Amino acid sequence: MRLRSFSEGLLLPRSSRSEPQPFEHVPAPETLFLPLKQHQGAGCRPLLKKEETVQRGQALGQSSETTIQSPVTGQVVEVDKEFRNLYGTLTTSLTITASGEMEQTKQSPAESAIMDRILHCGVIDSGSAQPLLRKLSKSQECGVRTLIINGLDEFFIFGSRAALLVHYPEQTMEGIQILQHILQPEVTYLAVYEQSLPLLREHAAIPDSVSTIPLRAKHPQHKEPLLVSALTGQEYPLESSPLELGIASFSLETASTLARIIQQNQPNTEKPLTVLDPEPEDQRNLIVPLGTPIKHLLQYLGRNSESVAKVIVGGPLTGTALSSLDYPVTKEMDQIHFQKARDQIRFSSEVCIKCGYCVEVCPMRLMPFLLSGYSSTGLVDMAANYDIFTCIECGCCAYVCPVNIPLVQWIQVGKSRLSTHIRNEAV
Amino acid sequence: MSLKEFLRMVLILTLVTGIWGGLLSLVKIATQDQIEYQRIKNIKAPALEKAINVEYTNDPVKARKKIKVGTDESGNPIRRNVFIAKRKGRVVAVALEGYGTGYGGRLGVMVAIRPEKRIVDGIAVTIYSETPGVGTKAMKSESFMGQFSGKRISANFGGNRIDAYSGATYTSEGIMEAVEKATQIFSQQREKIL
Amino acid sequence: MGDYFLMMISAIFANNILLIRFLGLCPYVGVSSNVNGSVGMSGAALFVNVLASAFTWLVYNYLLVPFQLEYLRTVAFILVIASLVQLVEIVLQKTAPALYRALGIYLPLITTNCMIFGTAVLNINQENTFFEAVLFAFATAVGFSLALLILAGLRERFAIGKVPTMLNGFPIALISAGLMGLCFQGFIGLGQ
Amino acid sequence: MSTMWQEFSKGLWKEVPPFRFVLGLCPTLAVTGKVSSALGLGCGVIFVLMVSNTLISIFKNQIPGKIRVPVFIVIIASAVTIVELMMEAYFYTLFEVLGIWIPLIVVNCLILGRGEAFARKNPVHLSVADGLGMGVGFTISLSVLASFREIIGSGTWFGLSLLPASYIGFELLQSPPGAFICLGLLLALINLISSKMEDKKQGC
Amino acid sequence: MSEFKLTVSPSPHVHSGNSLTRMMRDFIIALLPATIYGVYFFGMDVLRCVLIAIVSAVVWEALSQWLSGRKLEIGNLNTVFSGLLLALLLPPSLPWWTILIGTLLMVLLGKEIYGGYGSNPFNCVLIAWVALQLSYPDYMAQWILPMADPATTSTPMEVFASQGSAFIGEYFSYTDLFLGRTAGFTGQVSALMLLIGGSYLLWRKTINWRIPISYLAGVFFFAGIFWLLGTGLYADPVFHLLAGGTMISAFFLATDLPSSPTTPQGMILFGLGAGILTVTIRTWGAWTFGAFYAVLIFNMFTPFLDKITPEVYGR
Amino acid sequence: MMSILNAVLVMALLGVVFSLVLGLAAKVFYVYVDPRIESIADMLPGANCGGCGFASCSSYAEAIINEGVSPTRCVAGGEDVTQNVCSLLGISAEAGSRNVAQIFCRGSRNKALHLFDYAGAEDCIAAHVVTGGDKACKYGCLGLGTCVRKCPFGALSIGNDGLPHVDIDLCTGCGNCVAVCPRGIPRLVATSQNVANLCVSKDAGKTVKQVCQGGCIACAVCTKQCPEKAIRMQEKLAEVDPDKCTGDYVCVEKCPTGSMQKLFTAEEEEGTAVEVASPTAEASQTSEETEQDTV
Ligand SMILES: Cc1cc2nc3c(=O)[nH]c(=O)nc-3n(C[C@H](O)[C@H](O)[C@H](O)COP(=O)(O)O)c2cc1C
Ligand SMILES: Cc1cc2nc3c(=O)[nH]c(=O)nc-3n(C[C@H](O)[C@H](O)[C@H](O)COP(=O)(O)O)c2cc1C
Ligand SMILES: Cc1cc2nc3c(=O)[nH]c(=O)nc-3n(C[C@H](O)[C@H](O)[C@H](O)COP(=O)(O)O)c2cc1C
Ligand SMILES: Cc1cc2nc3c(=O)[nH]c(=O)nc-3n(C[C@H](O)[C@H](O)[C@H](O)CO)c2cc1C
Ligand code: SF4
Ligand code: SF4
Ligand code: SF4
Ligand code: SF4
Ligand code: FES
Repeated sequence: MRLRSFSEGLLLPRSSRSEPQPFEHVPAPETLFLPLKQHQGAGCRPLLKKEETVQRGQALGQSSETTIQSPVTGQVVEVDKEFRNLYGTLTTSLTITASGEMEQTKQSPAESAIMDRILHCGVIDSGSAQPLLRKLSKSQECGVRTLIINGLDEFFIFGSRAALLVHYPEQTMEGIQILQHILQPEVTYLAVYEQSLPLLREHAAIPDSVSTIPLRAKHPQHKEPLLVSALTGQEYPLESSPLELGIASFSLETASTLARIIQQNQPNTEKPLTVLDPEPEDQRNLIVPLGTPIKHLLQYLGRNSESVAKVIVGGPLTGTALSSLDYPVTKEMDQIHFQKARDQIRFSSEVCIKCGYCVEVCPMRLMPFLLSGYSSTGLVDMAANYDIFTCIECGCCAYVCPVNIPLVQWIQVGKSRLSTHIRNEAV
Repeated sequence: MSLKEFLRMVLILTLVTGIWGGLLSLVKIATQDQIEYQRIKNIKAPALEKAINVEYTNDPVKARKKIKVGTDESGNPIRRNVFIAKRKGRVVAVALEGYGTGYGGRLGVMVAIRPEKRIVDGIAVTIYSETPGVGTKAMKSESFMGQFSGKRISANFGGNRIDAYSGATYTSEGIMEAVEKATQIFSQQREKIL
Repeated sequence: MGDYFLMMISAIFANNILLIRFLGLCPYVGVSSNVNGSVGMSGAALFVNVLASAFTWLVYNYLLVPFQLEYLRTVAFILVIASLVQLVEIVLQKTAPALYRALGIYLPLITTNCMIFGTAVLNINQENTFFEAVLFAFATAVGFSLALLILAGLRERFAIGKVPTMLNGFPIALISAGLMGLCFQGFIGLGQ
Repeated sequence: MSTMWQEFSKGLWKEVPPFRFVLGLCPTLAVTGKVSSALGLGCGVIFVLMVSNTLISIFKNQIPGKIRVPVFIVIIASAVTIVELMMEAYFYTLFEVLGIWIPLIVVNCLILGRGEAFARKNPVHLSVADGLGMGVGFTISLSVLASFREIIGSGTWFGLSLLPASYIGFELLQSPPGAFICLGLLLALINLISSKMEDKKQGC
Repeated sequence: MSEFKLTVSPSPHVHSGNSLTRMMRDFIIALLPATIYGVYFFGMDVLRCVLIAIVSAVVWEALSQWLSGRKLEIGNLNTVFSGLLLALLLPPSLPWWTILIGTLLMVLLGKEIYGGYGSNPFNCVLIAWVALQLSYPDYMAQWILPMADPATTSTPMEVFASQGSAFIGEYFSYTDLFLGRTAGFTGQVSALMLLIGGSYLLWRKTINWRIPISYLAGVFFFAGIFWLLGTGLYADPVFHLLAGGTMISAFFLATDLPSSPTTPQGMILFGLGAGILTVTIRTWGAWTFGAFYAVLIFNMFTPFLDKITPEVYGR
Repeated sequence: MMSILNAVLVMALLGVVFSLVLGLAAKVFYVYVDPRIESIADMLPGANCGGCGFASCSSYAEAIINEGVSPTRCVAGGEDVTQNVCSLLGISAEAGSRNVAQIFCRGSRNKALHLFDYAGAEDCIAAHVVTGGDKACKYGCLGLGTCVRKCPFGALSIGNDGLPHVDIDLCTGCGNCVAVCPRGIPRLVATSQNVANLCVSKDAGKTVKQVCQGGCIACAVCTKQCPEKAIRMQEKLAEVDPDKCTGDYVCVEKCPTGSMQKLFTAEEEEGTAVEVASPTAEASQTSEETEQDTV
């Protein structure tokens, strides 16, 4: 069978292992920070005040679409209204000290409907960071003919999603079936890298209704537009959505979480993460309580915080660098990379040599060097002519650029200038 | 725009163009002769100098004559300049142009003739459109161009043995044709010219 | 037929009006800073060049030659061209405002464009027939447009480079035009 | 008098064509292969500029606006025709070398530009000074460019050999592309000089 | 405030490690077979040319960057490569001062006035080559052919242009052309050596296959059509591939990064167009080295070819 | 004689024909245009050189009237033309005092709190958009010198305090720096103004204190102490009314953080502009000075 994929992009580095690491459970720290916006859309309303006590699983904040639950039993010690999240948005954050004894988990009120359970456990679709409730109801409205379960990790062949498949196969398959039950698709694809397929066959009993599709291990195969085109051969303009083609894609982790909260009646307060430990370069799969500060994670790994120069949330090609080690683990995170000073990429202010390597790798078939060039010189209208908004910021272009131009940053600047009109009047 | 304004406009432009037309024609008349002399002098003089090998003391361009060599399709006469070189008042050479067809088109050749000996004194190409490096090589070649000097003018000038320049046969033939035509004119109108 | 083809090839490439014959350079460096402006200028130049060549050919051969007034060529031609451009401008402004907006702004620039006048004079010097004159004018303007568009394409790219300040603008445009001239030397021999 | 001098001298550096006004480029590039032809064309331009500026300035109030450009152009073209005829009669070699560029003086943007921009709005004496200044500036610019091209391009100046006989001319500068390149470099140089001069002024 | 701080930078956070220096090193390595063969075939004069060209190019670039107060960029080997490539496009006997002029033009007109390598719209090596060709045509056509009688010291393309295709075979065999036993520019004569270098570049993926392959295809098929139409009048396509700088154009000149298109379609059109124009100039134009002119001419169209982007995702 | 007559008649004929045609065409195809456009087009040199960025003088004239383009862009006409056009449009020529840029941030390297090391494009807009800037103060100058590169007159330079400095002799008040700065730090100020509060932070005083020692903490000492009552608090910032200010500098003396500053006095503040490092030193680091904007 010919492997499906797209023709540009980057081949992923070969994995030194032949199967994903098992998960390790990271114990909850004493102090946790819980921002009330860990998803796309409006942040949650805080439900607790300073000094109030809280039970594990109790809702800390709630909005019409999602909920944030407490991972520990303890006390709210601070309510910071000016917490700045990863994307620069201000939100409220609760600081909680754990009281040590892990009391009975607070049960969510109504277990009747699946949708209620999804709302009360605050499930968000990892990857797109959309509240699952919103995504599901939209999908139901449009009618889903093709359901895609995205089992691909960014950058790693055997990351946390592959680990979920191999180490929690029943739970994951149950989750997929719940999604099928809700959406009633005609076809369901489970997308995995070709290397995972034999492991999957070995560990999991794949239902007949799910076709497993091996894909070439390429970056950014895990991104929705490329997944859709690889599996279905269809493409859609980025300003619309695959739902218009009757296609919905959900992360495999979402399926697994669904199974956990519905089948096992657990609160949604933990996050499976792939962490890249810099020394020796080693990849670990962790399950971390939400709100755990990154500093604590480093301690768990046995690393001195001074030895780390950069912390990247998300994959190394698309992730965001954190400015502080106090930042907590949130539902938006899939991976955390710790980088040492010597491994850092050095961007330059050199001029583009028009080698076209960036054009060659761009999965969206754009002209990154022109987008970046016109954005950096303020000629954003030219950049718009070259479809700057189709860029998915996958980072392939800057990865290959031989003169280290921060292409993605300039493209982000161009998009921002075009949408906010901070224009730089061309002289 | 009123009618008066309109008329004024027309009048002014007409006046301006008319007056300038008149003025320019005056300048033209004043410079006419000088221009004709300059033209002939500058276009033909170098060729004349090359073609006439005997010594002379006058300005052959000033001492030029116009002769009729035929008529064109509409019956107007075609005239051609004949340049006359003199030493101590005596005609030593006359020069006139003949035309032939080379590789690239029309070829003009100034042919100097020593009337008393009835031989060709020398030749020089005046106009051509031959390939640079091919045809032009022939024109610059002393061994080819020199062959004409001393050839007798007779009714059968073409009978003279002239070796074509190798690699530029068409050019050679064009030059030969031109020389032949010039000598023919000279033979036919010898009296008028002298 | 073949001759006409060769003449056009020659006028467009080997004897390009801008790069080899040096005619029409002011708008060439003036308007070539972006592709859109160059397209407008090219259209206007094409239209006026053909029209002007036709009119001047008629004036020369049916007015000046019969009265032996060839020396008034300069005055007559420029009068024809200036009036023609102004006329086209006036008519377009009223009858086709959209076209006027697209082309009209380039029309005044064309009155003193050496290309138009130069083509008219070259037509006389080369003793072209009426048909040849029109064809030559057309090919010449195509050559103009080609060189203009190419330069505009290059200049749009300089915007994302780092041209030193002292060379920015006209100097770099001229030097690039020179290098384009070097390229056009490659066409020598074609069309002859 | 000082204003006349001002009008004259601005054409020599501050607004020197074609370097400051990028106008009249065609002849600037076409005739600067040899200094003699640059100077010859320059003289023609000076004459035409003087005539047109003078006449336009004298008759500025009589010419209706609608036909201003045609009238100016007729005046300029006539002056050009006079130059053409005179040159053919008395400087034939130059006439041959310049060829089509003599009638093309008529479309030299500089001349109509000065008529429109200056002579139309100023008294006669200033217009004369302006025309002379611009003309002289233009001629000097052309000669400078031509000197550069001729000396390096063929080792001669006004046709006289300046460099040793073994010198082989740098033919590129004599060719059309070289003309563009030289002018571009010269413009850059002038930019550099004037920005250095600005700096100095600020420094004092 | 020297407390510990994290670094924040935009994504991506990893890099391929590719660099301009590495690419230029590849190009230089790829030129070595042709260079070594040139020295072997034409003698030490070639070594002299190469050294003068490289050293002078580096000096000119250093000087111009120092004078204009820019960062020195000699270290990226780009100038070394350009100098070497120019040297390979010169006849072995070229006087030293001509080489100096050539490298000066290459560095100044070709690159520095545009702000350095990358912003130049034309292949700087070809700019210098054309300038020398126009300025010193006699020096640029001083062919030497060791181990042969002087009468045949014309390049194969010159033989074709002056005597027609029928005579080519009398002077050169295909083997001669392929191995490089003909007169010509130092590095251009041996198709084999250039193929070796070109294959190295393709294997290293330093150049995209589209330009060289479509260029060679353009030459081959266009020449082939005319060869089939008018046998005897036109040279055969294999001759066009092996002689007259086709190979060096395909792998080293047409693939010059800043001056060639970046989109797949653009590259193919660029290659085909330049290939067709190469044959056109050789057959009907004034130049035997039509290959170089054709590439230079197509440099002008690069911005337009780059507008032919591959279909953007979803459009 | 005949030839003179011929010349006069033929030329006159051409004159009549063309003036008639043009005149008639102008009548038949009459279109109304704003008379000011014609007057401006009249004033412009008519050289159609394209230097203003428009294809012809008349299209520039049209743009001045219809699109409000600045009347100062004609390069061929020089100052006279600009002056004439300005007076026609009723734009006053400035008198006495002129506007120059001033930098409204005093968060130098050792005064402002920096949260992280920034390593991306050396450009303020890029840093602002993508990382939000390395300063704890989200209003402060990022010091990456985008304004410096944008200034066409070389009037700005980044000092060793990490802030831009204006050379007021070189500044023409063109406003390019104002337009380009993502944080609105450079502002145009009349040279007649005595003092200004060089801070733009709208944060509460407590926050400002935490993040920057040079910022305005909205303590309102200046508003109370100013004898002329020329200072008001607006959005947690002290605003000076230059018309009321008499220049006795009480506010400057009383300001606890030094946010209120004397303007245009000879004495230079700490952290004057430094010379750009020598090229070799520059080669070792990525320096913003080597990056040039070529729009
Ligand atoms: C940078 C440079 C450029 C030179 N350019 C030329 C030139 O363009 N033409 C030339 O004839 N000599 C030029 N020379 C001078 C040569 O050194 C000298 O003239 C040449 O070797 C003549 O020697 P020959 O008479 O043996 O040919 C140049 C020298 C240098 C250093
Ligand atoms: C004959 C030869 C064959 C090579 N083949 C390969 C190859 O197939 N793939 C490869 O990645 N490197 C190959 N290399 C090594 C490359 O030259 C280079 O060292 C390698 O790509 C790693 O380069 P880097 O460390 O700079 O990334 C080969 C080298 C030689 C000399
Ligand atoms: C890469 C390459 C290297 C060559 N090296 C040699 C060599 O070292 N010695 C040699 O005699 N021929 C070598 N040749 C072949 C020569 O080009 C030529 O065929 C050979 O000198 C035969 O010449 P002959 O017929 O005069 O003997 C080489 C060819 C190539 C393509
Ligand atoms: C491009 C080209 C140009 C030529 N130019 C000339 C020429 O100027 N004069 C000429 O006699 N033959 C010319 N020939 C023809 C060719 O040299 C012919 O073989 C010889 O003329 C025969 O002696 C030319 C042929 C070609 C292909
Ligand atoms: S332009 Fe955008 S989509 Fe294309 S490679 Fe770069 S980041 Fe990815
Ligand atoms: S990879 Fe970098 S240098 Fe190459 S074209 Fe893209 S931006 Fe330019
Ligand atoms: S003033 Fe603005 S543009 Fe200038 S350095 Fe500061 S933040 Fe950057
Ligand atoms: S950009 Fe303009 S306003 Fe700002 S400092 Fe420079 S000259 Fe002054
Ligand atoms: S002089 Fe201006 S277009 Fe020729």
